[in-house]
Amino acid sequence: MKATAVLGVGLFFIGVALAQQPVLKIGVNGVMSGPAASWGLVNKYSAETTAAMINAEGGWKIGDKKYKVEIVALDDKNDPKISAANAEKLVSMGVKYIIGPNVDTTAGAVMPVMEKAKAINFPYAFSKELYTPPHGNSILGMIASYQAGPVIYKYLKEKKGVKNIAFLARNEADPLNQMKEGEDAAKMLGLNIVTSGATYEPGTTDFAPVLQGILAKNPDLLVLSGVAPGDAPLLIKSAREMGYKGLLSTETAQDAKILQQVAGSLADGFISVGGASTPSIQTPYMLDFVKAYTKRVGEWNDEAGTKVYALEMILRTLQLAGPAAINDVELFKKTLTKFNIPNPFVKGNPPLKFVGSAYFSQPRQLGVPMVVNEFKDGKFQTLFVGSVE
Amino acid sequence: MNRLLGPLIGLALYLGIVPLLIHGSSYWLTVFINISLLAFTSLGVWLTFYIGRINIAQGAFALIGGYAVAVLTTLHGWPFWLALPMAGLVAGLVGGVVGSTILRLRGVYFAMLTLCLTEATRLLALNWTGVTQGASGIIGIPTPFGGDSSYLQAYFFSALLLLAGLLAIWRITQCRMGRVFRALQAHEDLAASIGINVAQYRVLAFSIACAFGGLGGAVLTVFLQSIYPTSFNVTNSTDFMLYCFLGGLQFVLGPAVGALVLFLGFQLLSALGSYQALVYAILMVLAMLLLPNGLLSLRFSVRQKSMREGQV
Amino acid sequence: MSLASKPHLSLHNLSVYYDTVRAIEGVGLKANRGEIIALIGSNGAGKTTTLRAITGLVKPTFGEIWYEDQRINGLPPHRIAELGIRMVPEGRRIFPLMSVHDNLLMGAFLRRNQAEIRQDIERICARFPRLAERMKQAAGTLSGGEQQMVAMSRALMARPKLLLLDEPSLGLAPMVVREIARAIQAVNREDGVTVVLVEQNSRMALRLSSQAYVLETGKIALAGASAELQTNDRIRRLYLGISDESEPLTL
Amino acid sequence: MGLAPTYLGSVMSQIIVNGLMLSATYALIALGITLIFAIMNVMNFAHGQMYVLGGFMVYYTYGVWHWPFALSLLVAALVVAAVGLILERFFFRSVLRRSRREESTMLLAVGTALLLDSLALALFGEKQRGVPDVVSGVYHLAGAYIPARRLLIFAIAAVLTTAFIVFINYTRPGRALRAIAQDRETAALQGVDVTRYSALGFGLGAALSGLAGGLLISTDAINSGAGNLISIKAFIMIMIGGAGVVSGAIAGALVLAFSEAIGYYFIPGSLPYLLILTGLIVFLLFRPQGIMGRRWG
Repeated sequence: MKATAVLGVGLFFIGVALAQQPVLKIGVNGVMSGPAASWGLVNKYSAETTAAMINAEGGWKIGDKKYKVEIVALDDKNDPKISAANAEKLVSMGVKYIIGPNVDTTAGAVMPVMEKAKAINFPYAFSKELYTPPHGNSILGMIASYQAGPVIYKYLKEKKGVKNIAFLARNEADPLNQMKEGEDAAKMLGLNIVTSGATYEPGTTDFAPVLQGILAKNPDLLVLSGVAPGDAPLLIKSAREMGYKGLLSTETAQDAKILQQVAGSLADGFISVGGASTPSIQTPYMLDFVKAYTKRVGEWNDEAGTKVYALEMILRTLQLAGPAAINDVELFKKTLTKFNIPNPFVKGNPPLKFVGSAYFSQPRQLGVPMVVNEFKDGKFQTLFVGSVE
Repeated sequence: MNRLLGPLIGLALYLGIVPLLIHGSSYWLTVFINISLLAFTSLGVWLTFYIGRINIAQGAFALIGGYAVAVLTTLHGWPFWLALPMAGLVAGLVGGVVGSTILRLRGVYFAMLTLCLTEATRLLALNWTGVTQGASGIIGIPTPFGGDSSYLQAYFFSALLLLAGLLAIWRITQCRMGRVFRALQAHEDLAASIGINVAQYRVLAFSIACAFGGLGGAVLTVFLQSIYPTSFNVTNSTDFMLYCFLGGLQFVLGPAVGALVLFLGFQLLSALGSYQALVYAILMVLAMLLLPNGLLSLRFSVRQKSMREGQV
Repeated sequence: MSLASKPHLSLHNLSVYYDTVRAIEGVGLKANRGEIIALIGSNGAGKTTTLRAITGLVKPTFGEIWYEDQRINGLPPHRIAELGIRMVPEGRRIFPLMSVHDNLLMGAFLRRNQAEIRQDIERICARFPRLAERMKQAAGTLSGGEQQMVAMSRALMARPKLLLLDEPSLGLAPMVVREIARAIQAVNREDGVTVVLVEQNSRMALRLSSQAYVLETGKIALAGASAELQTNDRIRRLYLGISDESEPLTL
Repeated sequence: MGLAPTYLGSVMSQIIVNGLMLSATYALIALGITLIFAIMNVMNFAHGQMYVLGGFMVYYTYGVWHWPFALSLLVAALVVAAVGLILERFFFRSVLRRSRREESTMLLAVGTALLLDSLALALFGEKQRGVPDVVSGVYHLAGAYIPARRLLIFAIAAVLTTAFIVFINYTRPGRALRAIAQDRETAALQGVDVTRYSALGFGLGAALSGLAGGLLISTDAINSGAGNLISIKAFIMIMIGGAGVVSGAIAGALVLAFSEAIGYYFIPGSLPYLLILTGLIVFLLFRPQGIMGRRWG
């Protein structure tokens, strides 16, 4: 009897303690099943890992209260209808900040919901209209390839003497946009585009036919626009086996493990954009995150290195904007220009900011550092870290 | 007339009680708007089943309708109320032209071909950049529903559209045309031998079905205010088919029940987190295993059973 | 009761309903070992249903089917086939895309002795020389008569003890019908196979058989020795035609 | 480099090589789905998921546990066949028996595909997987390049396809399967245990798809959601060749593989598939039964 009473009282106090700690709900809305499941799942895993780390420390301080961070993740199956319904559900739960969705199709459908509900989302879709006035409630969650492209091409033009450039895109909306923007950037740099408009179907198993026509034009650099992590090693392997000697690069994050498994040493020299993937630039906080992520999911995914930023920047911006911003995104928006902190994940590099004014005429992009990696001996090595303004 | 009472009460509830119950929650209204529109679109698939064809092309016609309304309102400045019927008309016409040839196929052959048609339409939308703007899609499509009650307006509009669709399909099944369609389902050759112009009726049914697809796709597109080549794809086409199957092919209400159960089911299962898709799939397979003739067959088999027992 | 006097096949009070539609009701018949019995009746009288019930393709609603000293109703078709019962179905039902040779091998599906199977194929070639020339041809490309020969031969390849023939003469030219009839008789006499012959061509059926049953709307209307039935007025009028002057069947 | 006269020749030989390499594994996929279709009259939407399962079996056994490649292929075939048998026994058989309309099996197949997709995601995770090359090296033949690993896959697939054709045409169980495909009831009358052989056919068809997946993961990568695309390709192939016919499956595989090889070389972008699909639709208007199929209905 006594024990029960003690337990009851104990539970009561724990309950009070829990009730006293306010909860900050952050949404994740993205594709978590089907062929593209990895995109949304990495968003979800990254956010959940960060939230768990923060909650273990007692919560996130905004104003004078420490908030328990709760992640509400919803699968949209890459279907715009479900994505919009998910967004409605999240805002109906009082969620004002949503990470995702992952492609133009779903991001386009979610945008009106965000505007009506006065909420903010962080899509991983590159369509410029989403971030350009009159729209302003979507913030691009990563470096767009059209931003990474010029930086990489410029580097390769200057350092490696690249003159002729060829593009190959995965035949989906985002990669095609990436290719288009990449071609524009190459033209601006005065590079000679030897093939234009080449794509491969998702699900292609043999890339020789696709590559053959491109390699016949003898490019110095072959850009794989929006290439999926599983396709990259195959494309690299096929190109090398067909005798291609030039450079290969992509503007999307890749997976070192599969590059090593499938292409092995043939993938050496492959250039891609990643997060803080290489130990040489990782801060202790990033190392902790990698450890926690690996424990939670079972395996590290390099893509998480770019997707770790969204939640971190939402929380830090809220800290700066004050508790009222939790429910008022206008305050959040006003704080965007003021936000400027040292990058918690990458050592000694430009500060973390909201960027994108040059592209969208307003800061509607997470200023994720552009870590340009080269694959070597089964691992990524950082070539240089660039940034976007 | 008694037969009609049940469905009519159900629809009255749907129109009256649902909005009251969900207190104007924009989330629940969105869910039911989607259900109404998906059910409406699936009615077309149901009609093709009615003439004995398995149709996995409805995603293609929803896409056609969606692009029609998007292009007309956004690029040519048409008002929605003019563009909407146009979208249905375009989809119906395309359906008629395509149908006049592919309807010669039957069974799984027709099914597989319509599946390819969905994929071909996506690729067409991607490549025909002059009209569709290709991969960049069309966004910022104007919506006719505005103000504070925009969700409620959209809800009533889609519910009434579904109601009209159900009535139209029900009327079709009751009149001479419906008898002809049933004859086509049972035995085309026999129908031809008694002097029915089989080809003409098949095309007619398919055009109506595709017009349903075009209208449904158009309203969905306007509701989402954006369209891309992947907005309606093979997954959607198979979903539309599943709604009909799961509800029950013998019943006009089948697609509506199927859409309700499957769309609402997925939403309700979101509480399961990572297991949502898995549990959803398990429940769906269980439903098929236990009720291979559709959810509505449950009601009828119970009734038949009690009738039989009553007689003994 | 000695084994010899016990019927080879007997049906007792057999009824088959499709949903609620009656196909046959209370059918009883027996065939002794080595006997040919005929089952005659007009279209839809239930002849085919009776054979399908014997072979296990439909489950009887009521009644029993006894084969030798075993009750076989309820067994699946392949188990009944294992007992040595073969049916030549109505419309031949050969495997159209298979060669004649493969069709015959399908008949011998349950047999394992390759040498004997080869021997039997040679015997069939001897019995139907026209098939010998077409062994490698797809069976679906043969003429109706040839297909009937394939169907019969396929059944014989199983070395059956009981052979059920469903309308073997349907749609065939008189010359071919005679050839088929000779084959039936040969099988019965030489191999000692019991035959149940279902026919609309009642004249042929009655001449071949020793006992005959007449089915009318699912029930046995008349039964007796075939020779007697041939002279029965009702049979002559209904199933043999009133004018009895048409070409006699020579065996 | 310039376009030397030999250039066109090497392009042609490369296209032929690519087409051949591709068609061998496509043939395995098409044979599997056509077998299941012929035996059960089921349009197996879950066929691609069998392929994915086979791929993951090889990933774990060969890629992670370093078993010999031949053994892991065998394991893949057996595991996928077992899954096929389970699906046939507990899913398709009962629905085929009870359903009022045979289309219901299609619904079930779609549901099964969805179920296997979700299961694969839960079991194997969301990441792309690949395995190291089984053999390395590149051969050159008449100006065409042939990686050794592709040649190996081609050889194995060709041997398996031949073995399957021999099995189906010249063995007793093969004849029984053909008999069931042509006339189920009459096959039963010949003493064929139709239920058991249907299960065998389903298991075998699944195993073929699993083998294709297991073979292709050794040159390509796979992820748990890759199944539906494979199923669509399988459908396209059996429509081209004619459903339910062995020769049709092979014809379909050849046509699709060469269309891809030619299309991707000469036409950039997503147009090749649009053309393949449009061509297919037009072709079927004139020959609805496919190249090898017979008329139905």
